[in-house]
Amino acid sequence: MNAVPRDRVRENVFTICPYCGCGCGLYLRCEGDQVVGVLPSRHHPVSRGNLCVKGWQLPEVIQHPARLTSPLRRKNGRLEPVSWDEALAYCAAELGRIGAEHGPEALGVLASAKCTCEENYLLQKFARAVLKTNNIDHCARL
Amino acid sequence: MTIDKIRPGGVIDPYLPVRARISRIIEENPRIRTLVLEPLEELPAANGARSTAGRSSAYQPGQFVMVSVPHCGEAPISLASSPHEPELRLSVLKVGLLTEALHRLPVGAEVGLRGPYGRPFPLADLHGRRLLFIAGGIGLAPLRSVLESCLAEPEKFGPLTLLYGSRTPADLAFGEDLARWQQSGRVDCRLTVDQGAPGWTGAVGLVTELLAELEPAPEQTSVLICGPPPMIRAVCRQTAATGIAPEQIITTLERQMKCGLGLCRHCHLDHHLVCVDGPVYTLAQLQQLEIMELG
Amino acid sequence: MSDQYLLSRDHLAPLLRRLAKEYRLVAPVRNDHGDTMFQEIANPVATVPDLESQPQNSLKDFLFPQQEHLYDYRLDDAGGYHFQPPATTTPPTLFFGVRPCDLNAVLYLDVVFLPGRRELSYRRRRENSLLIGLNCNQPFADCFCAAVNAGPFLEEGSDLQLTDLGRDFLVEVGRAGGAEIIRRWPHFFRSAPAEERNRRFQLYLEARGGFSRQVHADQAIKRLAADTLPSGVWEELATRCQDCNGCAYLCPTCTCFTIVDQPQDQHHGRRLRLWDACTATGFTAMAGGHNPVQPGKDKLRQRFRHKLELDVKKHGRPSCMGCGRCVGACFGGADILHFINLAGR
Amino acid sequence: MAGLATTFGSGAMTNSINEIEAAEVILVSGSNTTEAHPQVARRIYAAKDRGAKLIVIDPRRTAIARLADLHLALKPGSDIPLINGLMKVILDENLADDLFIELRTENFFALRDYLYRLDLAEVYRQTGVAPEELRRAALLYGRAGKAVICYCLGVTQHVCGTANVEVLANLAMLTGNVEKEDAGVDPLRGQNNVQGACDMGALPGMLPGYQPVTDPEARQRFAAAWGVEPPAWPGRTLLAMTHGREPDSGDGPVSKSDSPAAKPGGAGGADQPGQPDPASGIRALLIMGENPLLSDPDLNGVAENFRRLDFLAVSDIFLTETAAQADVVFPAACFAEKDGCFTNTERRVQLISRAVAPPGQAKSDLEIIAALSQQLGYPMDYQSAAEVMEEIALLTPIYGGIYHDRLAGGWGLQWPCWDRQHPGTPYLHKYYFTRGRGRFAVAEHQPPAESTDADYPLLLNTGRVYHHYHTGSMTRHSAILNRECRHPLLQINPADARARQIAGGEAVRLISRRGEVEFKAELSQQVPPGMVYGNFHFAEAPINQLTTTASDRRARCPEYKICAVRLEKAGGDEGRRP
Repeated sequence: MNAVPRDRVRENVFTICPYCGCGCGLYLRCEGDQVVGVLPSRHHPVSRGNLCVKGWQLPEVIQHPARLTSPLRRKNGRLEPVSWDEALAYCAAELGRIGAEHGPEALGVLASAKCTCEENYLLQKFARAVLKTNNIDHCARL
Repeated sequence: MTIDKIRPGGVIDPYLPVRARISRIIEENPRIRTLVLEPLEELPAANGARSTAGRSSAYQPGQFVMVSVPHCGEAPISLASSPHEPELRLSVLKVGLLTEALHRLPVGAEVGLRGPYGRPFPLADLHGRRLLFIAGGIGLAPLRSVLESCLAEPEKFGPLTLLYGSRTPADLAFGEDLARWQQSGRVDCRLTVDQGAPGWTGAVGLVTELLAELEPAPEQTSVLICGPPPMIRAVCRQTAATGIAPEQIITTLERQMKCGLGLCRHCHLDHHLVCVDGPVYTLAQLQQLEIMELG
Repeated sequence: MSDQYLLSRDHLAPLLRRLAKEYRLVAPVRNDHGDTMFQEIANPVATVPDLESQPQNSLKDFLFPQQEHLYDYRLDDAGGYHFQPPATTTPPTLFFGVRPCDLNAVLYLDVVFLPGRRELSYRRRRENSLLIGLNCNQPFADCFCAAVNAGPFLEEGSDLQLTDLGRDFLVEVGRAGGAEIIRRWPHFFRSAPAEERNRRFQLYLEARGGFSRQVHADQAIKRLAADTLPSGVWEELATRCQDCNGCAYLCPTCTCFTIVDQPQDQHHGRRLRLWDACTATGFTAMAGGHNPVQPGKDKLRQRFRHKLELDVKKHGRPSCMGCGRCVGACFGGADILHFINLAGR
Repeated sequence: MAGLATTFGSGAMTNSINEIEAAEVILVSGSNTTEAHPQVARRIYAAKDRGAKLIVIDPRRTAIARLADLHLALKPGSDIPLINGLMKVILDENLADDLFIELRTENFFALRDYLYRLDLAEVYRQTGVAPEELRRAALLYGRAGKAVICYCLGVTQHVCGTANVEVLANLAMLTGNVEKEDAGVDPLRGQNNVQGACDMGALPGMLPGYQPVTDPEARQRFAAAWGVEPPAWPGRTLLAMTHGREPDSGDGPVSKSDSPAAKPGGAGGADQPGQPDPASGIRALLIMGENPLLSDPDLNGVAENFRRLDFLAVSDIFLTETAAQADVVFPAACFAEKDGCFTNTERRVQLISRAVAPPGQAKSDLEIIAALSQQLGYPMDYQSAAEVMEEIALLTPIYGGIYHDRLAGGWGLQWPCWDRQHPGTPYLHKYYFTRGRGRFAVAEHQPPAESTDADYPLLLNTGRVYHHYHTGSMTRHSAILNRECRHPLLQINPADARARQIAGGEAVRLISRRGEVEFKAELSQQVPPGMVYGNFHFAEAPINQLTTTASDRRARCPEYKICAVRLEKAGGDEGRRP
């Protein structure tokens, strides 16, 4: 997934602002694998050449060193880095166990108004087809 | 001390801090502490500011350093020590995240330093004059640097008077220094507090009231002021009214600063940038500027 | 600019391809969305520079980027506090198709950043760059460079300066880097006959006449200097400003910045330099809460005074180059053109 | 958005953002537009500069209210009588669009009969808006050729939120301000992809494209694609999951109209075979990119419920308050590190593209979900987000023509977009409403769930601030945004502050029936006497410890905008009651 053609210069990458529902079109200015700036799209129907202060400050946040970089699992009360394999297997086993013991209605899934459509689609599919519950919602109203 | 730290290859990087270790801490009052610092790195030659006196005298009273505090970034802090003293001192009032973090650091911890920056007090111009120091709270820090310099070369200056105001007796900072100056008999120290407290026998009232009691000789006196903006405003007005020339009324300003180099523009003041054009100004200069302190 | 040559339009792409072998070539490129931006052209044959539109970004994005990684810092267990600059490489860069406003903006950045060796990264990037300018035969929609003497033609400051004559470009040699290009690749150029030089002047006059609106920047500058602005200007602007910082970030000459630390964990973090804006309330506020600038009314005052009054006093010319990027971008309509209009009321 | 579903048949902005600029009259209700939707405010500024009139309905005197030609500072929670009052004046003045009503709507007579009986003096008493102001607003709106209504969470986050929306829809239909360009009813969605998350069926009662899970045909379509049939009964709503129980609803009649649309979510009665007992609790939660431990109402209730969970898994980009409580945390890629689509408030489905690699071992949520699914024996072998979108297009009629290759290089497509040839839909309800005819829904005043009393004499209103977004997990990591807005401030009217001897900048404690939180006082005329206002972005002052879970019966939207509180100086205990 996320196969990116690396054969061309990806200096100004067009994308959509992840903040409010306005959905401004913007360019992330990249130097190598670093985001070094942001530029509003001049012709985008919403951004029309400008962003609000939150959008303008995006580069500060995207590659903030405090980002999570490793899966974590609670061991002896503390979250500790573990491998993806361990984290995924543990999560799947727990969801499977609780679903089997208490029925699918004991499982709940919260999707996100900040994630993509595809991710939300896949998560509700996961809830409905894999976990077999309609217990899926997100904070649309918050 | 020096302006720049040199990167390998001889390139000067003006933003790179020098490491300095806290060797001693003086708790001046519950909100002010003085950090005595020991620079840990070989300091390359300063850009012309080094005096012939030798060792760490490349800074002058009134200048400031940009202090790096782990995870908090940098802030400008006036040097409270005199270049004539063997050690580097910073006195810090707890006002925000960075200064609160400075107040949590133990002896042995390190901070980063860049500088010194800014225009100092014009000591050479003050030779032979009576000096009246007027300070409030943490404002004594930069004036302490001047006072110690004057005391190191007593022959160059006239009589020294210090008026120092605090909110309460418990807030009186720089107690060690005040006691030493008083005992030396060479500084006429007069203290006042806004609100008295049991056991306080000294003056109660604003520093301007102490000033009213003095009768400075306007022709021979220079005034050095540092304190909160309302105090600066009141004292400037009052000293000017006694007939002291605005060129002889000198103060130092506090501003937000990020670079110290005259670039980032946080300290803009009309066409000045306080980090390079100040922070020390005479009243005559300030009257040409549009400025909060004179409100 | 003395030496003048002609470069056939047909030879432009081959010249750029030649230059791209030696330099990182940066030029305006129009993308699939119809937006034009300065960006690197890896293959000048496949990607043709867009010389018809005004690029959205200026060279500030390259010479003084929005975010710059200054250091990584590390705290050791003994209390030690170490700073390590990240490894940097600065490829020699050729900026092609730079309009007079943007070129003048670079000259202004030079005045700000180069003296006194206060600034490493700008100097490094600038010393590794060549500027090939392009005069504007037609002003773009929001431009007013003529009103602030920053265009539409450039008299000096670039390495080579191009004027579009139709079939050919007139090439004027400016700084040493330009002469070097002519010397190394003379076969692309032929000397310009006098009538082509005259055409340049004709085009200049036509371009000056091509501005669609009257912008009385000189009036605003005069009134700022004399402190005779109509009353209520700052108040009106303040109610319109929405604190987006966009005008400063889009501006090719705004250089306000801040330096911040980003903690990673207890022992690590990084220090960044970021663009900042003098219109932001927190720009001047001090830790204790004092703010020497009144947040409401004076919000935009520093910005316009700096551009049109303080820099005139200090450098003899306004630091607004009339590129018009902030015009129309403002959420509430408080851009510099709006100010100039209000000031002239 | 249930209110627009019952009246128009589609719960989304009827216009595009740019159309607002061309409206003659803009009515903004319950939206702090300049701070929460700056790009919409930009259009309002432009419209004003062209001579458009602006009416703002908000108890607070926000920046947009100060810009307004007419600011109706209603009493909190009195939206329904206010709009009913506007409609009565419009009817009385013969400003209704009879032809539109006749051709395009139904149930008008019920509304007309109700409005005939409505007493404007009673409206004044309930709303606090003077009759002449009401009249001016009604004439402005009623006479406009093209009028736009923009509303936001100030309308929906009430126990009567659905009915609040319905009356706004009534107002638009009454004057024929739907069906055309530059006129309509526009809910401003607060989050970047809240529209998309709803469209994609991240809802307990809806499959993608608002196909009810209770519809056997819809379930069959998905069963054919997925190989598994989705459960037939609606699942639990967000608050039911985060609180471990269904939230309280407001009492009393919400709406006189029967609600023909399927109930969105809701536990419902256990009347279907195989449906589990709704009282049995949630034991495991999987959370993707949400932070309920800061965003949900009555946080103490959420925290208590989370402690009871057997298992909590969280995927996020920072270690949020919620992630810190999890048993397993997945590091997720942020928007700049993945491909996919966001659907904005004007239904515009837009492509985001990966600019840089995720930090360390972080992966996109798409990869995380697929990997989890694989582990649970249901392979999801999508090669890309584009391939997921192809499946969405197949199963979701309103996204039927939306493919990544169509979105690339353009400005996205506004749904409904039925097939590859369809150009998308800039404004809705042209020629016919989604549900056929627009339906007038009669609604009466419903008081807030909590009212003030001697112990809790003030009303708390909550919302966003310009410099921060949601729970601040991103914006609070920006030094510049934090510098501009670092402290959790509580806006207090100077009169209320004076009565409690509170000075600006002083630490204050705010107490509701559910908890207490400390803030810095900001004395401001923006809030009327009797109201305080705070933001929910700050983990150090989690204002949602105070808010109530009382929710709209139909939309399950909690009443964030009103709860009863008491205000004290934080220093001493004076004035503290047992």
